[in-house]
Amino acid sequence: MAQTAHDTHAHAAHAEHHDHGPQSFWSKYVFSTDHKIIGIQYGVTALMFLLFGFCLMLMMRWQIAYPGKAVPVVGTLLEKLLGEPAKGGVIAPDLYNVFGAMHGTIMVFLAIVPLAFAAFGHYVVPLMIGAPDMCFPRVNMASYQCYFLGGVIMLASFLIPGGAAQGGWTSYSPLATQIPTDGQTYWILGMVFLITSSLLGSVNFIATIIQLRAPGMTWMRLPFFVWAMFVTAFLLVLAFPPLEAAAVMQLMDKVFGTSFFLPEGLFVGGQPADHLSGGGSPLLWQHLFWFLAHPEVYVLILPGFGIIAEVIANNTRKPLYGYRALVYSVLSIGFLSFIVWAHHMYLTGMGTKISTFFQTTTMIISIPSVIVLTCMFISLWGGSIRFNVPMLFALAFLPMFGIGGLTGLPLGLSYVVLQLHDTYYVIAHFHYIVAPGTIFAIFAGIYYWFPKATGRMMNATLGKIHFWGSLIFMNLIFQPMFAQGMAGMHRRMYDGAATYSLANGQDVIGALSPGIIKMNINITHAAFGLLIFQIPFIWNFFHSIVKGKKVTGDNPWEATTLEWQAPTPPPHGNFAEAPHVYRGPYEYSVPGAAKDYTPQNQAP
Amino acid sequence: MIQKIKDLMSFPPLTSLHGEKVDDLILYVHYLMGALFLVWIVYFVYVLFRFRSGANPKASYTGYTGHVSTYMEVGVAVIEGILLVGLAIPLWRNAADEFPQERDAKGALIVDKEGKPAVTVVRVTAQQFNWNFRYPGKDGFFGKQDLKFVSNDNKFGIDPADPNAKDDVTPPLGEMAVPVNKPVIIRLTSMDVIHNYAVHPMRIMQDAIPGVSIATHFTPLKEGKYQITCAQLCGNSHYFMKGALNVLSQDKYDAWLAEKSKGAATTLE
Amino acid sequence: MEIPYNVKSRPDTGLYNAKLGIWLFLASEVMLFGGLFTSYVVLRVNASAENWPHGLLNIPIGTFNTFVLIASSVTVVLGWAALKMNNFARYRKFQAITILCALGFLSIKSIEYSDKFTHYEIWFKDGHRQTGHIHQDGKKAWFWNTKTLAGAPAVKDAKGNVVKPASPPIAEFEFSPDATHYSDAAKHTKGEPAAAEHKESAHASGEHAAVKVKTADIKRLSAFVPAHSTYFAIYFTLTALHGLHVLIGAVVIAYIWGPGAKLWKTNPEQYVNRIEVSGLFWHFVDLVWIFLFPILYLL
Amino acid sequence: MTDSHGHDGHDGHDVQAAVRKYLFVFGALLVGTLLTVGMYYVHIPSVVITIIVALFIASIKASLVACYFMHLIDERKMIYSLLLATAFFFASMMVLLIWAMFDPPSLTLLPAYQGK
Ligand code: HEA
Ligand code: HEA
Ligand code: CUA
Ligand SMILES: [Cu+2]
Repeated sequence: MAQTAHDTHAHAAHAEHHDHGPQSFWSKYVFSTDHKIIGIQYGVTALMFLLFGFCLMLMMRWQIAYPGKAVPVVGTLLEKLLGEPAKGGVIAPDLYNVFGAMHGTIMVFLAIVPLAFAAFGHYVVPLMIGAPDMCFPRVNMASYQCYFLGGVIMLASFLIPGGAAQGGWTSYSPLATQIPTDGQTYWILGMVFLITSSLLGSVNFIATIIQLRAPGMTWMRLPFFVWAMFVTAFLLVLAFPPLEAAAVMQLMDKVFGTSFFLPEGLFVGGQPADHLSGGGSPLLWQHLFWFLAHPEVYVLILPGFGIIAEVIANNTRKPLYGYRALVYSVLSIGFLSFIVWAHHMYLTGMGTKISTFFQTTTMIISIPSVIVLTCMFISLWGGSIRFNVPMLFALAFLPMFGIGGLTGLPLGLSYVVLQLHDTYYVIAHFHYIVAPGTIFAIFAGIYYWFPKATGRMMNATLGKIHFWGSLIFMNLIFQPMFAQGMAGMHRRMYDGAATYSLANGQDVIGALSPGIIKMNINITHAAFGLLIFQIPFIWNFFHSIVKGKKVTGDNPWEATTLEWQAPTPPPHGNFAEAPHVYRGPYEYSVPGAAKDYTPQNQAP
Repeated sequence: MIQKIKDLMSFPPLTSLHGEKVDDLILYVHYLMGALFLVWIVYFVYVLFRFRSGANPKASYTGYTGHVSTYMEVGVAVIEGILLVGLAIPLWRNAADEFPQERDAKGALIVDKEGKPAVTVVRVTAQQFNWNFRYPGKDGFFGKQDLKFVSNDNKFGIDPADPNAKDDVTPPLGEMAVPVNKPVIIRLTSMDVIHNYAVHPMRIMQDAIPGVSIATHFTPLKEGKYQITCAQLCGNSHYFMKGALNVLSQDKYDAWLAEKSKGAATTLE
Repeated sequence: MEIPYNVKSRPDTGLYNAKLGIWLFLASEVMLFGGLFTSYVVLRVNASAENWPHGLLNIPIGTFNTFVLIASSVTVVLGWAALKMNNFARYRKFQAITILCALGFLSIKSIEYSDKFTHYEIWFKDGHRQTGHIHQDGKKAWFWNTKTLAGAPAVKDAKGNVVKPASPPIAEFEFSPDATHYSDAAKHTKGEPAAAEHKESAHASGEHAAVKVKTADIKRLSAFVPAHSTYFAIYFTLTALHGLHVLIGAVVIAYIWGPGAKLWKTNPEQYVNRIEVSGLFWHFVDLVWIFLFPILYLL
Repeated sequence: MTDSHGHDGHDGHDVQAAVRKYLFVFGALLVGTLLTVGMYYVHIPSVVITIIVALFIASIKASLVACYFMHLIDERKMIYSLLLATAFFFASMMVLLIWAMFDPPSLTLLPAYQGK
């Protein structure tokens, strides 16, 4: 109903912009209804959160490598800010759990999704389909504001007594409700805002893609990126609400003393909890959580696929291989992602029938992923490959996602999970997908669309330094984790699993060897290395906005899709005249054509 | 050879009967993954080299037109199907449904040649941040358990009226022992939050969830000391929640149990 | 450039933007309430008979409220039809009834709520349980629980001024029990969903005479608040969330009815669209209640 | 009445017919409600039947509201496919979740648990 109140005001808003009267800073950059500004707002905010999430992780990695030693450089600051839990600059176990839960939450909900989906989606999708804006510009603005508020709440929760949520990003009940601090309450409230935000955003995306395609832009002429966003938006619209329901119930458990997720006979803090009515089920939370969270992981990767497809098509100078197969694959990934969720729950006492169902769907869903990757790989054949910075990141994405995806296969088999559940193998599995995978896709996207948004290029040399440094250190961080996980080292270990190491008794069979424990230190060093190689990027990013080389035309990459046919940077309302589409999205190197690219809106 | 591969992949030592099959399945899947990865990466490097813009300034509009990729995709699907139907599902049935028999049809304990129970049954109740173990005692019966009896003096909710409870054995917190070469059934639950009982050399891992009791089983093959890892985040001392699993010869196990059962009845109430 | 299809339908999809938008939004609402309904089923199946109260809600009132909501749904659609016939005055009348119905629904709901907050269940130490009302100084006591009986120390602000005086422990209080207890009744009439209607009458008229209850005999005391039992937990969660939807819907409809009506003069087509879109939301709210009512009141 | 309620011209006659339909649906909804409540007071001996009948009536009422008040009956294909997808995901959530919660043989709910 929010739409009803807002959407149609757009008309008035436009009229106001038409006369190009001087706009105040506030209405232009803060309370803007222009999809491009909103995209940039999302992008910049989410990059900050990405950096913040990374910093949390660096402190955790320090603690894992050097348990009980004060965090260097920021130790005193931590103590000042957080007090007791960071006494003497040393991270206490509670604080470690705070950082862990918030690293996961921030990375997933405040950094990667807002970047890959919201930022690129808002900026690029309307341009790509030849629309003047999104369907509901006001709703769009509200979506960003909800995201921002959600972020503020999450950040604020660090500073309350006892700190932020400590139950992991999965927030399993009863643990999440039993920790006696308010962090979890803040987490839930923050999540409600974030859920609202993605709901508003994705309703808008879907409506825009269905309604505002330019004349001639048929479904099978949509750039693959738009398809990826379309499916992602559906995942968000339909999978998030059950988590919202679960969040409301957990909030009731936390605040009003109900027992949705708490069974009878529970002990709280070592005492029988007879103030609770009981009768709830801890497994219910897990089901509702994973019903969202599995589709959510595809939300993390599908926009990545989309970006990569654009960059690869552009830099091989040839059409994507198997466009239809790609489209049908993402559609089936989206569809199937709703019915595989319990593969995160194999060890919750699952019988043969259920586990058979979920193992089977999990194996089936890997097939469209294989198809997507295969199409991308084969697209390279016969191309004329330009190795510019976006392309380097896009190319690196392929094997990195490959490693992450392939290691999902063993995890999909319940019998294997007897050995690997909740170990660093799982951590490595999904980080290969989201870190050198999605983050690389995001970098590729930033380098690729930067000239459209700013009219300036980013520096290629710095970009290459950034690329090679990131690629090497990412692998140095995550590759050893497979070995650690296989050896039985578990995640969420405050002391880096020192408790379970051989050092505590030479005669213990299967204790973690010194070699495995030592990897902790190497990984941490690599993580700091990764940080150092982000500096060229951050500098490049800000410096190029003002000082970068100016682009000479609207289409510096000589691309075919519509966003490159708009003025640079596109004004409010996007296109000088409404585009008309005559052909598919990747008409590169068409035999007989004058140039090696034929824009979608070029009349035949 | 296989052992070499396992060492290379840092598998932990293997000391249980079914563990071999877990390892095999892990290895088979990794062979598939390795093969795929290798094929693709070789192709990838070759393509990047051959079709770099310097060497191939004019791209081909049609690109690749053969069918190898389709065969590969079908191949992957078939192999996954075989692994799933041939191994993963039957094995999981074995783990989740096919428990070793503890009693015969008449309800009498099945015993071995020496008259000792053929199957060891242990009840495990996890708590923040330790492990409680219970053994059924001489009669082989646990006392009835019901959450409605739970109170501060009766943390497991044992029915005080049940005579079977009297000889149950409760060793000290965090200490568990089982005889070697005999199937063990553990029944897991938790008092407060979700924990996870993991012993890697035995290749077992199972959530302990309050309100439900989940059973799992394994057969230890090697005497020695093992450690029980808590594999599910359960609070600020999760990392420290370690238990001891001692696999003993039958004689030593009997002695251990006898020693722990002294005064067993009093540890209850 | 103007955003197309804000007012007119796009020819190939046959929809205007807001209509597609609201349907997408409703799809997500289906999943939201779907998650809660699913939880309801799980919790219900999980629960033992004694822990799932029956018949504590007032069915006649609930039925009446159902009528109120259905009526409001009809007036929305009639109002819209009136506008289609260019009869603005008639639309105003119908929509006014809608808004009144919404307010009526919410008021009745809050009466029901307050009734629950002053209705108690006592778990005695000897195992038996009783429901009824607590009177204190001749007034109905609100929101008591086991902790209330222990009394509370005075609350002071930072400067040491007493904000709330200390309440002494309560050793004994006046309790007017209902005629039967829901779980006893369930045992008598094995398996029947009913057992309630004695209950209702008991509640309405035949309350037993007040008795004195000693705190020392009590294991647990709870009003019919969410913490009382999983049933009340889900009851309050579902109805409060639904109530919130009613409230938001009413505000939106009232806005379009009142200050938003200027649009009728400048862009009638768009105005009608708004009525349709807000109407779709309103019908959905009605639709949710159609399921909520039997599930919570009758089953 | 395709796309009806078309925003462009349509005669009052059409609308008049629609109004009659709405009133009819209104009546049906009232009857449905009364039936459900009535059934409750009649005390059908089987709980299962009560639940099935009550949910059946509720579904009928819901479809009446959706089809007529919300005009689903002459809505566009786009909306149908959206609702179909939603219905599918809702159903799979409900069915799979409940199945997963109550099938497992190795998982016993404790209160009913008998010691061996
Ligand atoms: C973007 C995120 C993302 C993606 C895409 C995936 C994809 C997959 N995931 Fe992953 N997963 C996570 C994020 C993701 N996952 C997260 C965050 C967790 C942990 C959550 C937590 O507990 O906190 C997790 C955990 C997780 C588990 C639970 C483990 C456990 O806790 O016990 C399982 C089990 O089935 C699983 C399986 C899979 C499978 C089968 C896929 C498949 O979709 C993968 C399909 C892809 C392929 C099969 C690759 C195909 C590629 C090629 C064939 C080409 C190869 C070429 C070269 C290498 C050059 N994942
Ligand atoms: C999308 C999700 C995402 C991403 C991107 C990451 C990124 C990283 N993660 Fe994390 N991680 C999770 C999601 C993610 N993680 C989740 C869900 C968990 C589980 C939590 C739980 O247990 O509950 C987890 C847990 C987790 C653990 C396990 C902790 C434990 O169990 O105790 C570890 C350990 O090393 C780790 C490490 C890292 C590292 C080194 C990175 C690095 O790859 C980070 C790389 C980051 C960058 C390279 C940042 C670059 C930023 C910029 C360049 C900013 C530029 C700014 C401007 C221009 C303004 N993560
Ligand atoms: Cu117990 Cu972790
Ligand atoms: Cu998953």
